[in-house]
Amino acid sequence: MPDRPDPVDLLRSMLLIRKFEEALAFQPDRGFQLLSSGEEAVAVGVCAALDDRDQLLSSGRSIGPALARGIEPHLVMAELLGKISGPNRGKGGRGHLASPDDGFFGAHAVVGGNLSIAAGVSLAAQLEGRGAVVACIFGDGACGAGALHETLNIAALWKLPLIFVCDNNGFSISTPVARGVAAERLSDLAIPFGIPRRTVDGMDVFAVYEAAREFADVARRGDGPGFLECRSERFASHSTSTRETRSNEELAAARERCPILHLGARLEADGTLDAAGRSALEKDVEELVSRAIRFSGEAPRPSPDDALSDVV
Amino acid sequence: MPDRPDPVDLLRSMLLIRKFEEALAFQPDRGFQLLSSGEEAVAVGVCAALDDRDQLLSSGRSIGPALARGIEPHLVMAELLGKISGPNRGKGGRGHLASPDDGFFGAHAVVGGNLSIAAGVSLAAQLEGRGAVVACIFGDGACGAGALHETLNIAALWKLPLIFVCDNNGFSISTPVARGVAAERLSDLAIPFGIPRRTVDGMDVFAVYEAAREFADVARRGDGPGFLECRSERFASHSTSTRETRSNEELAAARERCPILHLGARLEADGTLDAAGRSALEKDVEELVSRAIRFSGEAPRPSPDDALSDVV
Amino acid sequence: MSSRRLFFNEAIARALAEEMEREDKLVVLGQDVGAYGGAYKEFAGLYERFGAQRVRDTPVAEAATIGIALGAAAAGLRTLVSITYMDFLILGLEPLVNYAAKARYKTGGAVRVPAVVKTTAGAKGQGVAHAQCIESWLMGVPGLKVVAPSNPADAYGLLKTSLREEGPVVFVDHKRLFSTAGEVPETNEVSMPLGKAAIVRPGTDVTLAAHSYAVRIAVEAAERLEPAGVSCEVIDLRTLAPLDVESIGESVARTRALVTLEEGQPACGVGSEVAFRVRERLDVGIRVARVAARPAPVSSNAVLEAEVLPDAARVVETTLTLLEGR
Amino acid sequence: MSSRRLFFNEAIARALAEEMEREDKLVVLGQDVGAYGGAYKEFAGLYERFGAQRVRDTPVAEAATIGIALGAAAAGLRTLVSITYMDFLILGLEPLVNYAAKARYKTGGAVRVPAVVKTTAGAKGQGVAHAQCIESWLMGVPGLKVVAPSNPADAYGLLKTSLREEGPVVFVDHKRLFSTAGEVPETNEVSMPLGKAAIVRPGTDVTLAAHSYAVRIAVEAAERLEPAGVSCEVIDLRTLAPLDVESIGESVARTRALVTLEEGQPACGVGSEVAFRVRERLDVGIRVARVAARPAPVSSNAVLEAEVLPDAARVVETTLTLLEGR
Ligand SMILES: Cc1ncc(C[n+]2csc(CCOP(=O)(O)OP(=O)(O)O)c2C)c(N)n1
Ligand SMILES: Cc1ncc(C[n+]2csc(CCOP(=O)(O)OP(=O)(O)O)c2C)c(N)n1
Ligand SMILES: [Mg+2]
Ligand SMILES: [Mg+2]
Repeated sequence: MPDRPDPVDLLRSMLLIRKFEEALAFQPDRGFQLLSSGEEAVAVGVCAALDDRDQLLSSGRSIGPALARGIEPHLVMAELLGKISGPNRGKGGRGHLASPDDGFFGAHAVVGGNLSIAAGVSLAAQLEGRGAVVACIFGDGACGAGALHETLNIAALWKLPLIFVCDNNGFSISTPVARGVAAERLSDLAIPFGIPRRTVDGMDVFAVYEAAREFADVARRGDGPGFLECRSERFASHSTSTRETRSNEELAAARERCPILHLGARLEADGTLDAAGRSALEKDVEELVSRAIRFSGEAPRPSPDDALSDVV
Repeated sequence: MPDRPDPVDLLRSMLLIRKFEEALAFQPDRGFQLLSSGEEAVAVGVCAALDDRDQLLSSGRSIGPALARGIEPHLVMAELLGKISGPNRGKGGRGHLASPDDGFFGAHAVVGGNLSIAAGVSLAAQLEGRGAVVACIFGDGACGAGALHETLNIAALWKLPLIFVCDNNGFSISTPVARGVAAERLSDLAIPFGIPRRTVDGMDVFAVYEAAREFADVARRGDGPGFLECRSERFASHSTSTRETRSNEELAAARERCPILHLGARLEADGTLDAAGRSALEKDVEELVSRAIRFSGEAPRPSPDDALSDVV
Repeated sequence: MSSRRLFFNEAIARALAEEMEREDKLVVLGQDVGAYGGAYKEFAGLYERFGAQRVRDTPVAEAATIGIALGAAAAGLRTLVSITYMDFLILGLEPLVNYAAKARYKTGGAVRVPAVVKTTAGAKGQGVAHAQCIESWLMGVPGLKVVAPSNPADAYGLLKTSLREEGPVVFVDHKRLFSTAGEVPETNEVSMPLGKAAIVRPGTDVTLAAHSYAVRIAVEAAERLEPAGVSCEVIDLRTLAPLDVESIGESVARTRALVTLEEGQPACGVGSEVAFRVRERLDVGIRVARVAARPAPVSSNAVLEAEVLPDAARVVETTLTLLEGR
Repeated sequence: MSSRRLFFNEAIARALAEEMEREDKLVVLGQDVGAYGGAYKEFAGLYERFGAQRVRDTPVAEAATIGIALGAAAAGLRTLVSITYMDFLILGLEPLVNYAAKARYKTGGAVRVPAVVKTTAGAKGQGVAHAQCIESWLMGVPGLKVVAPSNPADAYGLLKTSLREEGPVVFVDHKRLFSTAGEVPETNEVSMPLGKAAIVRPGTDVTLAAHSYAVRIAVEAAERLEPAGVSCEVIDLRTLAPLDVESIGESVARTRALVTLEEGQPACGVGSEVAFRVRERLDVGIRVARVAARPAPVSSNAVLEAEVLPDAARVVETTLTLLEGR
């Protein structure tokens, strides 16, 4: 792992998530989806701090994390659209997408449900002793759940190599975080357990990366877990079938903070990526997305017989 | 409620618990019991801060709390021994003893299980608006449970009139608190939620009373919950049928801290209670205990038919 | 009696509004039940009308939320707590099963818990952890009542009754029911007791017993079987605990054949219980079959979901096989 | 094969010790499983032998403890997690039911969870929340295996097999069994497959089907019925999922009568499932009855506990009534 990730790679990764989700939204049979648009910097920043040994787990808002971790977009798309060529043969879908071989141990659609599982994965890593770490992305909503407390406590007691990544997008469906969690900063939840903590701008991919990297280094050294709160914005309603509860002004203000916009502008300003480079990048990404759409469009659905396989 | 409880009353209350449990231990059919000996000051100190409107809930270690709250000893004894004259007709026993009319809403033998129930009772009190508060006694073991986190959070969000009383006797069965909870002070668990907290000597009934009183006043004013950790000692093994895991030296050191011994000595030293007064007090208490044994000995067991009553 | 056409979710909101109007002590708690009006708008209008004290959004903390609702009810309020999906009820079963179901018993009558736990069962494209029907678990918990209506009128009537019970009731609705419509009587009266099944379609050859959304499937199957010369009596269980074995038994005593239908798993399911109880009651031989989910999780994948869930075609087939050589 | 007399708890400890010796990746987690050796000494000696890394005391946090055990197993370890009483398993059902049971399915085979959740069911004077038998809930969860031995040899054999399974197994023991003794073969081999019931007492007039501690009650009832001229075949189910319907069916095909017995509640219980499956299989009429707990919580009160729990007397009475006018 390079000491500092290439900013153009980070931009590309975020752009991929954005364009992937835009394309997904146009698919007629896309079903029930939770989109990561607006929150790309969280997944991309965290994944930039992970290496091949490591594992990532996410909540049901899994598209950004899965792509950021490097699962091929056409495979992700196939899974989301219920095709047999997905990594889970179309059985998992968005809520349960998993590809452990790619370092994405999986999404779990139960809020807070991924926390103790992630701690278990990190226990296996700890006992294996190869210095692998596990990152678990969960929402602000999950911070109300007892699973967080139990897992923080055990992770601290056992010094598990686990990074708690709270993607605080400000809402649990319609409930603003201030009415869902009494803590002023969600990273304060780590205080009682003596777990090191950071709250960063979740729209700044470098801020996320640096904090995640710091905690990854700590965990790899055997010094236990870290808690990283990333303050982000969700650009769409909770899910593709949920009513939006924010006003147009609120939405516009959220979109102002777009991580892609900001990183793009910065890279243009400092000369890292000129207009030509940028449009090449966009084309690359669009090509990947078109391929994903094509591939998943052609891929077969499972047959009814598959309904009874891999049960026990 | 007087502004400061009579120290002799506190001593009497603690003595009652101790002698009651000593007598209970001699009952042949006493069954499976969790004793409060050593931890009397926690229950007695907390109850001194409660008034008639208030409710107390306890863990399965309920004998001290129930007696401290003022349920008649003969009724408690009858319940513990499975007699129909107990407040729960002998159905609840030690693990589920309850007498809401006496302000003892009940014990709950599931570790951490009483927390959210207590919060519910405090929500009812809050909406009723008569200034009642609820205290919930739980062990250090319960501090590992997610129920605590969820309840602390909601209690803080809703400013519930609830006192979280952690009776930290240092162990959950065989597991020392340091291996059960990563927090250095258990009251630190309140920090993230902005809940005021105190850690006091749980062997000093006044220290407990004063802190409980402070939190009760806060809660009564509508300013929400408090978290009180009382550091105590359990004098016996976890239950009457559990193997002791401490060495004789450890046990002797624990018993050195006896809250009754200390308060007794103090009251003798400052002239509040001379030898004659003390022996009168002991006689009183012994009389109550003998009466409890007599009453419960004569009281009938339920009949088999009672097994199917009060189900739905 | 005059009636009005309402959607299932409207029937729930109306029942709640009327009961909250009548009983000041009734408080509603749950995720997004406030201004948002609930995942299926089944709480629409309550927050505006009764305010934030009585219609309370909760954090994502099913266990404590249920515990708080139960504790508050035990202490003198009445509460309805909404658990968005039955899969998440699993998180809060501890206080429901270990405290509320046993509170009256273990206190010798000193404490009662007049609370309703409302939750939504069933699959509709959301995947393995947003699809389960585990109402059969609750049927074996002494102290709990379990209600599972199939239509707006019953949702209205049974919810009102549930909200006046003295002990805990689990009210199970279904994702696919909220947008179904039906006539609901224009009355504020409570006249629908728990524990009464309903014959929703009379017939003579076989009794189909179902609850919740599966009743609609049973009716569809009955309609398809009619041209084949099979007359089905469809019984809507409505309440699973107490179970109206008498009504089902009477029907089966006439038809001599029983097909149970449920969306949940067959093993230790509602159907096995209904079948056992009915057979225990009748002293004649009867034919029995059960239809339920196939033994697999319910994927979000449309092909797999459809294959695992029971449908009218399977009911038809099972019924025809059962009656073969009658 | 030579054998040795062991107590049930010793049989568990021995199976675990042997499997931990054989498989470095096997880790044990639970409250007081370390130096203390478990509530019933069923983990005695493991901590001393395998150390604190592999025999881990956990906080009172059933949900996360189970989740961690499952996650660790999913990621390459093998785990056994101890949940002191089945009543507390309710707190940790979420990861078991929503994650582990579905992991293989939902990942299309990419993830498997070779974990054993060991827990103790049954009543023995500890009251309403330390007494429950809810194994029937788990029988309806696709993806779970459920094992419930009745004697030391089976505890040993089935635990060893469970520890080598590729998916999650719930291993249910019973408070009253730990101090019972029996011969256990002196072999390190695994030769007891899941899904095989055992005839523990042959007979001709009626089949008594039970699992766990209830098998002992069934045998006692059979002994009492013998002088009355009733020959009982007692079948020990041993595994509840998969259920060995074939063996039970064969027995009932001979005896033409089935009495199921379990300590849990009857509604949607093990017995109703066994009865349904057996009847489905046989094309002759059979007599069936079930014996289970009476429909009430199980109090710590000795009188009430005894009244609610099934015993040999009730099995005898039920069997005689069933066979009346044979
Ligand atoms: C235990 C549980 N309760 C409720 C839900 C329904 N639910 C799905 S997503 C969601 C919002 C969670 O909010 P947050 O954790 O902030 O994640 P976000 O959706 O904002 O990414 C809820 C409540 C669930 N999936 N699991
Ligand atoms: C949820 C749950 N898990 C486990 C138990 C078993 N158990 C009974 S008491 C106890 C010890 C709890 O320790 P603590 O909370 O410190 O209370 P103490 O016994 O020290 O008073 C345990 C683990 C239980 N009753 N409930
Ligand atoms: Mg959020
Ligand atoms: Mg303790």
